Amino acid sequence: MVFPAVEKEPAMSEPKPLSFHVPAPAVRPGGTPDFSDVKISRAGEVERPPVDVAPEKIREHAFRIIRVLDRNSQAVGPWAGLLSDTELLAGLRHMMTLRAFDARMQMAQRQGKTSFYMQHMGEEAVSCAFRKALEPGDMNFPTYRQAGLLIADGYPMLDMMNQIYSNELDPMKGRQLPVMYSSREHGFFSISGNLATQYIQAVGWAMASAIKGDTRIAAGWIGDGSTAESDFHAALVFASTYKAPVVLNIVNNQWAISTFQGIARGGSGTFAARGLGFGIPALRVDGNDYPAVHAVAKWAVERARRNLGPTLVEYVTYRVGAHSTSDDPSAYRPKTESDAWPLGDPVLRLKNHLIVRGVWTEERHKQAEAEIMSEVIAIQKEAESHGTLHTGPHPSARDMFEGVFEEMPPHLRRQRQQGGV
Amino acid sequence: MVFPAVEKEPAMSEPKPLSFHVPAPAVRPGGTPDFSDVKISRAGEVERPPVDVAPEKIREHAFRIIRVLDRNSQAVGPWAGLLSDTELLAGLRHMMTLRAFDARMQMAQRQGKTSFYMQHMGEEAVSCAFRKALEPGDMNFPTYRQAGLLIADGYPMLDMMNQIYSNELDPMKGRQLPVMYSSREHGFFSISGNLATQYIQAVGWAMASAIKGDTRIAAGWIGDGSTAESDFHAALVFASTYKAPVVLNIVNNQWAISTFQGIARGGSGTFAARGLGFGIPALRVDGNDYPAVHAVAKWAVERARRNLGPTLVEYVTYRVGAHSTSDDPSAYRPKTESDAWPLGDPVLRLKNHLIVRGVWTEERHKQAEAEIMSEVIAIQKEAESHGTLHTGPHPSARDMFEGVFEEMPPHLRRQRQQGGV
Amino acid sequence: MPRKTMVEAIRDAMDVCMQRDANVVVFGEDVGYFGGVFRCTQNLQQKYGSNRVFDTPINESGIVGAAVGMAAYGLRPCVEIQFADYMYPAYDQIVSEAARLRYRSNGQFTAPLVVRMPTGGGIFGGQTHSQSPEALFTHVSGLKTVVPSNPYDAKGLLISAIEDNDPVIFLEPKRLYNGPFDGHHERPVTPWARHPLGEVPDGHYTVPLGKALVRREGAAVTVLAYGTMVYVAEAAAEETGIDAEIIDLRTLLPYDLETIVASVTKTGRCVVVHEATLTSGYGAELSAIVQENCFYNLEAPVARVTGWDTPYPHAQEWDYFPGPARVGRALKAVMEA
Amino acid sequence: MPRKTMVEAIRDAMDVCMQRDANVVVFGEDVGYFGGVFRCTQNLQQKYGSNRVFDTPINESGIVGAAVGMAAYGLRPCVEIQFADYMYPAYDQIVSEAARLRYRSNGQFTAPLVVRMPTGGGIFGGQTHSQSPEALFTHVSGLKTVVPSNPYDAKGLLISAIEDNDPVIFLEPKRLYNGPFDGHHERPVTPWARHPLGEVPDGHYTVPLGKALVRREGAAVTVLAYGTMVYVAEAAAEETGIDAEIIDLRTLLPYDLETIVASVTKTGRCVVVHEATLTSGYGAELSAIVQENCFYNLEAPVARVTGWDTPYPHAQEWDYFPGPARVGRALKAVMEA
Ligand SMILES: Cc1ncc(C[n+]2csc(CCOP(=O)(O)OP(=O)(O)O)c2C)c(N)n1
Ligand SMILES: Cc1ncc(C[n+]2csc(CCOP(=O)(O)OP(=O)(O)O)c2C)c(N)n1
Ligand SMILES: [Mg+2]
Ligand SMILES: [Mg+2]
Repeated sequence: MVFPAVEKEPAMSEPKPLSFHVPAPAVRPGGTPDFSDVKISRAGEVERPPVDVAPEKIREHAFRIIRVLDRNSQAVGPWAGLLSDTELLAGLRHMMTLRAFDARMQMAQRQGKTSFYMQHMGEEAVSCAFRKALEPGDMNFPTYRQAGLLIADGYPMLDMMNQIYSNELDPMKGRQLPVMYSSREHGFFSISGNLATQYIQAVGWAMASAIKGDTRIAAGWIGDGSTAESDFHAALVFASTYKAPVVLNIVNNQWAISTFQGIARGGSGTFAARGLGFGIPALRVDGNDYPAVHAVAKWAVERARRNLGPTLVEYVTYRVGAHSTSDDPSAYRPKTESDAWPLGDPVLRLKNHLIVRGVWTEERHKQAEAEIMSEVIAIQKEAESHGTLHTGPHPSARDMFEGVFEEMPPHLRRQRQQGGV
Repeated sequence: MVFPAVEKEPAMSEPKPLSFHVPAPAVRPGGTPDFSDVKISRAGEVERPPVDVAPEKIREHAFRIIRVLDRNSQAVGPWAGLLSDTELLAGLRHMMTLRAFDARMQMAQRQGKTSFYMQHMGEEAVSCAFRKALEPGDMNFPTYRQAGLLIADGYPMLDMMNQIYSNELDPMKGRQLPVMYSSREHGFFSISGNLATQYIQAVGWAMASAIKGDTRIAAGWIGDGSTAESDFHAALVFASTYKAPVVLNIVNNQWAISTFQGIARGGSGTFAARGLGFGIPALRVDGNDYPAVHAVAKWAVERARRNLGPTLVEYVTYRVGAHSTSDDPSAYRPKTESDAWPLGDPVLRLKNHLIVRGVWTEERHKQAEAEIMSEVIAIQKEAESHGTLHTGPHPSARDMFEGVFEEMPPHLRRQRQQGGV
Repeated sequence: MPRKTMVEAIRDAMDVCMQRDANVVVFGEDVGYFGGVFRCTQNLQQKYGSNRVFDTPINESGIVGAAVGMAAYGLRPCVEIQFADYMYPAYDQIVSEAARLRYRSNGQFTAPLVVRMPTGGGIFGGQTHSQSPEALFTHVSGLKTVVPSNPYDAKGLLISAIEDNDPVIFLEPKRLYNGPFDGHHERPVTPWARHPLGEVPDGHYTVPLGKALVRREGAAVTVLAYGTMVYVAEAAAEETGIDAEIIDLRTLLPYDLETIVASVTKTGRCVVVHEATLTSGYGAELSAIVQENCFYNLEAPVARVTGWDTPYPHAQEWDYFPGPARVGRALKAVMEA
Repeated sequence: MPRKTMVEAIRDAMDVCMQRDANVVVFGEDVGYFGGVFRCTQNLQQKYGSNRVFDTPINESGIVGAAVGMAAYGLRPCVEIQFADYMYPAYDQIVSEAARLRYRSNGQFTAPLVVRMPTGGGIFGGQTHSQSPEALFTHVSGLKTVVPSNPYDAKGLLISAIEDNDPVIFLEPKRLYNGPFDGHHERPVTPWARHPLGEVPDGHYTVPLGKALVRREGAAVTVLAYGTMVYVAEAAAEETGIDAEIIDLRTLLPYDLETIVASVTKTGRCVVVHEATLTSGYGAELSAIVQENCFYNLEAPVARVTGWDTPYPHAQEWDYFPGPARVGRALKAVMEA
């Protein structure tokens, strides 16, 4: 053979044993909450690029936090000033309504009136402010923690409660879990319950709108933990390839049931950073800052509407409550962690801003709280008059057999007969 | 109510209709090949960071191409100089062997001796050079286009051919397709055929090694088109979170069957860029440049071995042949596209480099070509003496029933009896 | 009447639907410019533009997930999974999303989409190009599952599927693309051009979902088959001389109980055949419903002839494939029982 | 003997295996620090460290895919999918990878892993916390599928599964975690502490895979059941006074044909019960094998009582769940047939 033999290389000096790395949160129950690793930009600090900016020009936006409301409850910087007083007051009302609704439904579940509930405590600004950046006809593909989209759009709370109670007026006929709402009219796609599956569906819906030369856009929603799911990738790949007119929202509320965000995020620094690998502009925003959420949402929505393609938005917020009524967070995080959360409470922050603006007072706030609560209670009474999961009346067993297909096929008709309904 | 009514905003000026964007390659059959959009760094130009560099410091590496061999066939720059003449000559021999092997097996398929074959033409440097950066015990999770890993590690070509022919000596007993090799001994994990599934398995294997305090590392392999698969995401998420000692290789040969790389890549610029969203260092390398591939592989392997975590490496190369024997690329790309490919041919480039180094000549190359071909033909004859798919003998029907489980369960024993074997 | 291969018939079905309904869109891996690895979508992009016929990234979950979103918007996506063996990454989108969307949203949103996929063996495709996963769909409430066995049906059923308002899984026996195949792999291939079922009318017609067809009348034993196995069963009947009635199911869900029961009531015997592995295959359901509905007519146990419970092998293709000899043995056994 | 809930028994099995074999590792969503949403892995991380018990990102394909890689390396991963309803994203890794690895590599690489998942209904979990997807596993060659019905079996079977050298799908009927459940949802829950099968020996013991158990002897009719339905069947037998022989299958694949055939041969009648939807459910396979093997002994058609062919509803949980009344009606019908 014409090739010389390769002499055996001297053995590499014995490498050290590998070790396994599992990220862990800074503090566990018993410890003192510590968010000192959360890097928070000053309000007004992060620049507002033109909507047609080249994605690679704003890579650093994926590592900062766009904020409008400062410590003194003033709205500052390039993202401020989009909303009128009346609009801000409406935003406050939506958030307060969602909070009151949550409180009542949480309690109703504890009373055995339904099987399950999931609240939004601390995250109200995200869905309430986002909804106001959309136009009628746009479509959200929400998770179970965006009921603010419905409330801020005026979906009847009675319908929400009827579904939560699976009662005789349940718009989903008792088939779907509580909180897994659906309203085509209000641009709220049927929630699945399987994480991340709907992110790519949002992209598909947006592609369809582009295919048809429509002007409507879509918004996908996902939690921090769920960005780890593979359909997140499918969504980003398709959105990037087809420049779909979609806003891809990540609600980073720091927790995925018991798992802190570091498990899903790994070494990326932020969730917004995931966009960098796709050439998708990625912004982070203070999710507890109503005007900031709205302004960033508007920016992203405008990009989509102008056919400039997808935008990834990470809302930095905190899940103050339990994951769901099946969960007790004191088992995995300090009880007082939410108090230490550096971005505060979205309702309080907007309230204070409105007071500073001179259009709101502590007294009116108290009064509004009471009014909202009694409205919610009145609706709840009405809903309960149509039944709860515990007491009924419910949608019928007949309803259970309907709607699997447009027309009931013979085998299902036979089964319904067997079932005696 | 205490809140003022929101006045209806004046309707936004009617937006323009959206339009749908589908990426298309610059040229199709009939056109003149054009790679002017492929940005190619000069040889020696891209810096060589220390292996413990912070990923965010080398983001730009994801958009450039590490190259060693320049136009004059000299090895230049910070990534040059790792391999001795003998090692380079061995590399040349491996690539030439793979090419000869491919030629014969491609022809054998055309002659009906097997069902299917996939060649490596143009991509030989990637797997041949990578293998030499690994240590014994390390594990590759290859795709169907990395047979160079086996050839460069001395796996018997006879076994490869026996499998391709599904003959009586087929090490996989006729159960697996041709080219879907497996060799634990040679650090070559059983190829699945389902795209991307093995990328996350490589991460799992690497995690296991770290869990056990072992020193062995893993390498995952994927094609440009297959990075779109969801398991690619699973792999990057897990690798990023657990800092797994794994090298994640992307072989960008510009095509996924008939689909040009723009469909999978979307707006990201490069495939290496996918790593940016995970805080995983990402490098691109000239995949047709043997010393460059080897140097980058060494760098990534060292990172893994020193427990510094995963590295993503994109090998920029070109699939000169058809996707497989079932495919005819002239239906979707210009016939002469491969001639226009700006990174040349890996065998030719290494050959010329060795000539420039004074350790090789045109004559010796011709002689080596002839010698290698006659060796391959001799082995092929031997393999064929044990059967081909067309003529047999094959592994038996009994073999078909074995190995589904460690022990054959009763229902399968009954089926085997029914099958009369 | 024009003769078409099954590939041409399938393409024609999409063409007809795209012509009639601007909401029909077609996409998948390699289906755009190239026209699909089996060429089922050839020239459709040229004809309808890349707005309606386009290549996708290699992500089956993305293909079906995007289709669900598009269908909810109002389009009628007809997507291709390159091989049924590669549908697993899309299984969640099919099972958890497409199949349940109408139900869980009480009809507010629906998923009128078709997922086409080449299925079955006989082409030396090994483990990853030969599978028959129909039972994984028939178990899922909310899906319809179709398996045509010839060009005429393929076109008519695919048009029905595209026009259907629910998600349809459309399994194309790839061994039949170019001609019928009775399992006699050693014999030359008959092209569809020489087979009466290769006659495919131009333009729009439908074959209804949920209706089986008696392909061969007989009095002695009923054979329940679909796809490639229809021809294998025919060959077995010819070769054994047994007067078998062969039913081509065509739609596996909803299935045509009436036709099945009428035949077995008449013959008193039943053999179920399919390529998929035995255990928990669709044949189990057929066997169960036959004995539930025809128990007192049965003169022998319902027999199943299927692929073995192993992954699909490469070299042993013809040991695995339930060819006419095995089906013939089962027919005889059932007649003698 | 110590009494344990099923959750405790399952945890104990993992504990015993981790103690004996340093290669056993446990991971999944929320299984690390928190110990799992059903607390099946509680305290294991504390005991064995986060090197061996850890939380994962929410990616089921990643969980099983990483487990396949680890198993190929030499570990014995025992992973949790939070609900069986969420296994679909992992289905490809289970079917195409874990199940076929030994076969396709001719034994060079194997996948000795266990995928645990809570399954079944009865907890008002709606469409996404109630499914019983066992038939989707029993159709796949290369997988073993286990469904325990009580703490004793759960521990013994899980130890067998972890020690097995092939991939095992371990389905845990979540409605049984805290006590047996016979479908009488209006009655108070019996805890395992008051049930003899709550007696769980300490330390290592196994219940072999592939062996069924006659839970109740009887002469009139055989009931084939597993998981929660074992108790429903018992209640139905008591309430109808029918002398039913109830077989708890325990392992669905490989199944225990001998025990099944012996019983049906004796009784001449058979009712198959499961929670999963009817069509192409595992009951179809049971029905098929019973009539294939006991045809001449059968005095009535094999009947199936199952969940309906709809997604699992929320409000209509007890209309959907095949409770003792429905099973009782089937028993009577079979006796009268
Ligand atoms: C595919 C799938 N896997 C697992 C679950 C169970 N699960 C429900 S919510 C949840 C955590 C989600 O966390 P995150 O995405 O951060 O959303 P958040 O609840 O914080 O809003 C998990 C694991 C599921 N619903 N679907
Ligand atoms: C899950 C899955 N989907 C589809 C296929 C069919 N298929 C085989 S190779 C291929 C193209 C892969 O392209 P790329 O990843 O670029 O690798 P290359 O062939 O260029 O090396 C496709 C679509 C498959 N094998 N597996
Ligand atoms: Mg979260
Ligand atoms: Mg490629």
